[in-house]
Amino acid sequence: MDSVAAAVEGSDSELLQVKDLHAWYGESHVLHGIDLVVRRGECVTLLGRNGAGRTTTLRAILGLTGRRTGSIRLNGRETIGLATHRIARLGIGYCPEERGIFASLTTEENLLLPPLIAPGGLSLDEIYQMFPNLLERRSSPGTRLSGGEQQMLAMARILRTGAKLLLLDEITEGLAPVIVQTLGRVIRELKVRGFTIVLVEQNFRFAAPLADRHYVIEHGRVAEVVTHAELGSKMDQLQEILGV
Amino acid sequence: AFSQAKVSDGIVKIGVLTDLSGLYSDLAGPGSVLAAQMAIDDFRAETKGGAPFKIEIVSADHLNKGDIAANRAREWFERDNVDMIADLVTTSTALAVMPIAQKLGKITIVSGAASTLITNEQCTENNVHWTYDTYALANGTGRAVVKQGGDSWYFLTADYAFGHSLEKDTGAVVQASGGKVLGAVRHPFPGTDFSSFLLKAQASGAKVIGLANAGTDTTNSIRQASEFGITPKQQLAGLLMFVSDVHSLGPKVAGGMYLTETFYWDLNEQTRAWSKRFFDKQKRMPTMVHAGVYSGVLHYLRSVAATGTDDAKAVMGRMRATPVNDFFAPGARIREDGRLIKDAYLFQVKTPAESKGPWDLYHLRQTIPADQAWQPLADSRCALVTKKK
Amino acid sequence: MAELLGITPQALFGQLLVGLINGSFYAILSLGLAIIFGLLNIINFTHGAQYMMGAFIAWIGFYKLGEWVGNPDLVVNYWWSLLLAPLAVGAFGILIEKTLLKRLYHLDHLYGLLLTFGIALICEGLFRTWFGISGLRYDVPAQLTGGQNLGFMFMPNYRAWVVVASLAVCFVTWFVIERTKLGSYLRAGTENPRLLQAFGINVPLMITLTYGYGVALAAFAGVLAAPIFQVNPLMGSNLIIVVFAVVVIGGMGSIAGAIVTGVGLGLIEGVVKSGVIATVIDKATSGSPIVAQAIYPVKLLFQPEASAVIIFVVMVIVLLVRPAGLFGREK
Amino acid sequence: MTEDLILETRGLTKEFKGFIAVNDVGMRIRRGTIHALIGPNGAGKTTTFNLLTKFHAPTRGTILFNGQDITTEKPAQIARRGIVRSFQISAVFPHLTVLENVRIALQRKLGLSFQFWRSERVLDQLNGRAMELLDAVDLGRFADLATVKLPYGRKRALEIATTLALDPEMMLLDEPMAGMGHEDVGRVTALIRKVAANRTILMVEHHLSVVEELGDTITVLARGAVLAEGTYAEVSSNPLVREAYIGVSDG
Amino acid sequence: MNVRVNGTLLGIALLLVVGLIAPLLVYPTFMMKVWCFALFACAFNLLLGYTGLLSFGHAAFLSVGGYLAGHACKAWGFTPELGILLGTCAGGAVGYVFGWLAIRRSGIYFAMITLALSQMIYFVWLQAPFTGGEDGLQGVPRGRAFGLIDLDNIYAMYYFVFAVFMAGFLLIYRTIHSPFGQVLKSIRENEPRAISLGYDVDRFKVLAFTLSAALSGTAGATKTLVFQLASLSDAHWHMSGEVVLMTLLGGLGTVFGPVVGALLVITLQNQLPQGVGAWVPVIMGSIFVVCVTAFRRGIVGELQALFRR
Ligand SMILES: Nc1ncnc2c1ncn2[C@@H]1O[C@H](COP(=O)(O)OP(=O)(O)OP(=O)(O)O)[C@@H](O)[C@H]1O
Ligand SMILES: Nc1ncnc2c1ncn2[C@@H]1O[C@H](COP(=O)(O)OP(=O)(O)OP(=O)(O)O)[C@@H](O)[C@H]1O
Ligand SMILES: [Mg+2]
Ligand SMILES: [Mg+2]
Repeated sequence: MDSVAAAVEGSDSELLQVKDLHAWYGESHVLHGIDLVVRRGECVTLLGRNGAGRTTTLRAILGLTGRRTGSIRLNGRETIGLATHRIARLGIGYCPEERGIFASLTTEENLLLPPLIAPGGLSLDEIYQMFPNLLERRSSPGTRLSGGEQQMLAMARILRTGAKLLLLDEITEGLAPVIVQTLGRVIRELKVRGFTIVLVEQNFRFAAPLADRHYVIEHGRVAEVVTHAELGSKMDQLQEILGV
Repeated sequence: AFSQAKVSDGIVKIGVLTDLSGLYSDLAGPGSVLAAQMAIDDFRAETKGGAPFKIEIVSADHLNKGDIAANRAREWFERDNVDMIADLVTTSTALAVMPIAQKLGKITIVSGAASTLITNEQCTENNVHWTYDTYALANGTGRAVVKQGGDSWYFLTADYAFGHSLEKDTGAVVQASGGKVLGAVRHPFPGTDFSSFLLKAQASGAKVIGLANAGTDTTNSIRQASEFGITPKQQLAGLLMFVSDVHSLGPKVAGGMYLTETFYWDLNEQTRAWSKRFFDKQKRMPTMVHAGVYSGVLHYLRSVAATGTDDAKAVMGRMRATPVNDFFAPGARIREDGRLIKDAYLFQVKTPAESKGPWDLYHLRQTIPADQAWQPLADSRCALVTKKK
Repeated sequence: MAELLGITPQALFGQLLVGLINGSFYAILSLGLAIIFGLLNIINFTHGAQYMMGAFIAWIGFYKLGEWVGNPDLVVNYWWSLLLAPLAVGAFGILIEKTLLKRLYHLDHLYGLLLTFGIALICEGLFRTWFGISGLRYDVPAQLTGGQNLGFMFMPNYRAWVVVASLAVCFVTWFVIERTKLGSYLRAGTENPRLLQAFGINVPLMITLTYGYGVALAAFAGVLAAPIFQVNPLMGSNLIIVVFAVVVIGGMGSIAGAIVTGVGLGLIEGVVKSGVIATVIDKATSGSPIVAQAIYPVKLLFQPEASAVIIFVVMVIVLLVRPAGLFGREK
Repeated sequence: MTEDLILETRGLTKEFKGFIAVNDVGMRIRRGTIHALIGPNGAGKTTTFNLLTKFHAPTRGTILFNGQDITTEKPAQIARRGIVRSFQISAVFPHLTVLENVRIALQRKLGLSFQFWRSERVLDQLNGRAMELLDAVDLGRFADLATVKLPYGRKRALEIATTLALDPEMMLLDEPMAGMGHEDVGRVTALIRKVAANRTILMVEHHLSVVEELGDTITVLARGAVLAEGTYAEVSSNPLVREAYIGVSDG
Repeated sequence: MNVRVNGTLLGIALLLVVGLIAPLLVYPTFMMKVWCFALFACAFNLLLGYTGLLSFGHAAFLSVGGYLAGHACKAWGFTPELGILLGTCAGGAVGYVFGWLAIRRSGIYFAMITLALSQMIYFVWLQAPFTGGEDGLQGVPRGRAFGLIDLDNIYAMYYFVFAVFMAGFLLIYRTIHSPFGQVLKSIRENEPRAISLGYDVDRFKVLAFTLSAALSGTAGATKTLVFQLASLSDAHWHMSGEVVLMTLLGGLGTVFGPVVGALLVITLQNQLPQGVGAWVPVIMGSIFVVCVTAFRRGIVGELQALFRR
């Protein structure tokens, strides 16, 4: 039912629309005019070399960088002037590159931490089913988990909140291949459930089959947009830019 | 006989070095500066047509710290040609400034500081200890309290030189008058909570708890003693209390206590007249320190005028040779060790029923004559005295 | 038994009770510091000044406010002060946070220490110029005058109230932080405020209110202290360094730790002040002068006069044995 | 028993409050090889590293380095013995220049680091060697740049150069490729191969292609214990390993 | 690089000229005080500016140097240079112990621990038999430097103090630019990495702390000779705050900043107390607030930034 609703809405509206986004860290100008569009229920990836500005794009959407200019519309609403927590409340779940697990909270407290911002999130049981490791270590302090376990936790906790737009940064980093496969399945399932996903990935082989569209970022600009269908024909070009 | 040329640069410059902002600013501080100014005014009036030399006054805050006092004194003497420094509220500042003055040929008139060190081990030729000292306090209050039946003592002592010396002096007096000293507890300085020390004093069972401390330490101890129900079962003796402390405690808390001072505004016609002038400007009654500063400065100026020079040796000689003549210390003399010898007074604080106004605080219980009030010269440890012997 | 130790039980228990009272001040102040440190990562050097301001506001409300506003009948009594002074000082704290501290979050935390040190100097200096330094009297509220004869000592009612009130406030604070959702936000915000905000929580507001609350705790302690100690511009700066040592001993790891350490150290001070330990050492070594000689420096530390340093000594020992503090988390 | 072992662990165990993270691990690392440590998340790889470099104390077991028991030594001692680790998060001195970063590492051997009365010019003698190392990782032209300004992959390269400056007998690399772009992965792999000549490397890595290419011996950990050991081919065909780690349909 | 070195040389030359002619223009005792505090601030800067350790208890070392040198000169008849040497060593020794204890924690904790330890020293001075407690150690003789130069002559004393300052200053300058200084910088930047390179970081920190404390002891000893007394205010935590202020105001981590800062703060203190009394802490506090919020590079730091542009 969810997916039907998503499909209906998705047909007419763009969930996220970024125009001419510039962002700075202190003095250094990192994003030089990013443009991208994500429709409801889509999965898009941001590809690029290290330091190209993909993480910064996600952070800028949430207002976590220093100064930023341009336009970021969520559901048609301009958010560039809003404080971070207000933007998040509009329905964004963010899984940061550095994971950001809280040491003073247990695994379960970490899971329960992000407030529910909309109905329709996964239940705790569903989450534990998805990531059995977490169930086993549920009462252990968050940062005592292994690197990979922390990665799962970071991903899992935003699924509960009901946020429909997920910004996922390098979620496969440091994960065992088995888990990476699991994550692939999770993302497919999320898409089916109507989540919209922006994925920053190094692991092109992971991202390629999942995404509807790929944005290639270079020096803080969108250098190329490749749709799923064009993937075959543009492979060479991608290879050159990304060194895949 | 006066020749202007003998006064260095034609100006007699008086520095009032005092506590302008701290713990003792009420009992000395701005009031001391005012008192010095009043002395200058009165001296000018005396010499009619204005003084035969220019008089200037400077003042500074020594923040009760020896180093700051020494620093400032050195600067005043070396750079600004100050001739005499008055007040010096804490023992530490007095002891820091005295040797500098001695070395540079200048004069100090200590009013605020209490320790008998000033006229004993650390005495100097160019210094007068004007107003009071721990010996006189101990002698007055200690003896009186023993006489009233308070013959077993326990001390609550501020843990530094001044407190130690007050404790020692009082203990000696108590024993000499037939009392017993059961012990002492020393509290950190400045103290905040005295309850635990008071409890020890209470446990000692002594009839009298002697407060060998000063300022807020004393007032705090007194209030907490009443809070813990120690008074009135046991009696407190404030060994160094100024009228300003009693004023802030109020007769309700302090009523009935004995204390020794060398001055009280309501002693006689002259003291009342002078104090009223002081009160009009300062909105508080003068303490003995204020009166002492006035008296010292006036005596100094008269001696300068009489000798026609501001040379320390000459002026000091003159100061020692002539008796003081004012409301504070009529007829008093300066002893070899630098001690001003005058009467002291034993007071008892009025109870709320007896007190008729915010500053009506003391009954005069006894005048301690000058020859009994101070440490006998025979006991002196001052080199100026012992050398002669 | 205490009699055997050469000291009456009265004296010992009396000192312990006094220690408990001091301990509750340590607890409530170190708790405030710990909360602020937790979320803002700043050691609030102004804490002592804010404690002092709490006391002063109570004093002003009682003795001066009426005069100032030209209505001598207006008196803010103790109980209202207990509520209003924390609010006022808390508001002042919020102002500081909003205007000054806020600018420092992206910098090394040491700047926060320096800034609050500067503010402490200013506050103290201002109150010194306005009110002098000789200390002002604040009377115990009528409802709490007098005391109970506990047999071994006379316990002033007011002091008993101080212990009860401060421990109650500490407990409530502990409960909120350790046992509620709000508390888990606080703990998370302590570690990574930006991320917490990215989850949709209004972290800047949380930080502001936390600082306000921590400061209000200090002011609350100040009002409690006013009738015990004189109201004095320097009352806080003398206390705050001891509280810093308490914080180092407890470690900032846990709220409960701050409370327990505070109370515990107050009691230790009490024991030292009673002289019990020094007496015990005397007794134990009375047989052999050589041992007595050898142990003399140790004994010095337990002389009643040494109560001012005993907390620092404990701090050194704790640092040697458990650098992270008794309740601190190892990093 | 004729193998030339540089590092050996016997019964190495680490418990965290009742949770056994590393369980009775015996590893034998031969001199001059690249030894890879792989395993599922939470298997205890990082913990093993921490035990070897003394960032944690083992609960039980011994660690032998060149036949000597080093179980109770301190981190800095371990480093001076010639075991140097890299961090999972990049570790450079951001406000020193690239050259100075390397020189700090070279400087220790000179033995004058406590000499606060000498001019820093005595350090210029190290510049040549430092440049050599930088050139080896292709950073020569950045020598005078402040290190903050380097992109991520180059920082990793710098870190390796710094580590090499210590001329360690043994290098421990924890996920050297984590977060690295593909072009960097290739370069760093080549770099590791290059520096592996005449030293021993122990690495944790999740990029199987890298493990395949570099690893002479591979130890697979699972749930704190050794699951399998052998060459890549042996290990990757082990069904237990496939199930626990690699997954069914990789590639 | 070259420009910077020349700038430093120029600065040192300027310092020398100012130092040599100052007593002709300004009251010499005032300048002696400035040099003592400048040395103190430079020593402090070695620790905070170049090692990244904020000690909030540096007053302890100033007072250790001051009291011991004072006592030695007064009671044991030490010559001034021996007194200063003793003060230096004593400051260093106490600094070693403090450092050894305090490095167990870092950051803010470090600051709080040093503060608490220095408060302990304060109580020691309060109680110790030879310090005169609240009264201070009074009447320290200036004596004859090297048995020859009579320091009761104000100019002789001045140049003696200036020489001590310059020696300390140059030593600090050298330390910053030594192999040791390089390691300190790397520790400040990334401590775990420095450990993993095999540096026993704690020993470096302790040595830096000891050096800084020893030079603070030098400053304290010299100050005692200048004023002929040592007092508790040297050990009070306000003094520790003051040295932070001097360093911050002048420019943290700059060679000349602490000197400029000391000059300003001392001038301010000397000008203000006449009449304004309790406003001194208010003004000092305000400077702190301004420095921290708006002016973090300090005067020298801002000037450098200006020139580099
Ligand atoms: N906090 C920061 N301060 C200053 N510069 C930063 C900061 N974070 C990132 N940068 C710089 O911004 C640029 C873009 O960084 P970003 O993290 O967005 O890259 P990325 O594409 O996500 O690469 P990566 O694969 O390293 O995550 C880089 O050059 C980086 O050095
Ligand atoms: N300090 C600690 N306290 C408690 N448990 C810990 C601690 N450190 C690690 N663990 C637990 O030990 C297990 C092994 O952790 P370790 O970090 O060694 O895994 P790993 O093999 O490196 O995994 P990954 O590949 O995900 O980084 C994990 O389950 C983790 O939760
Ligand atoms: Mg990134
Ligand atoms: Mg790991």
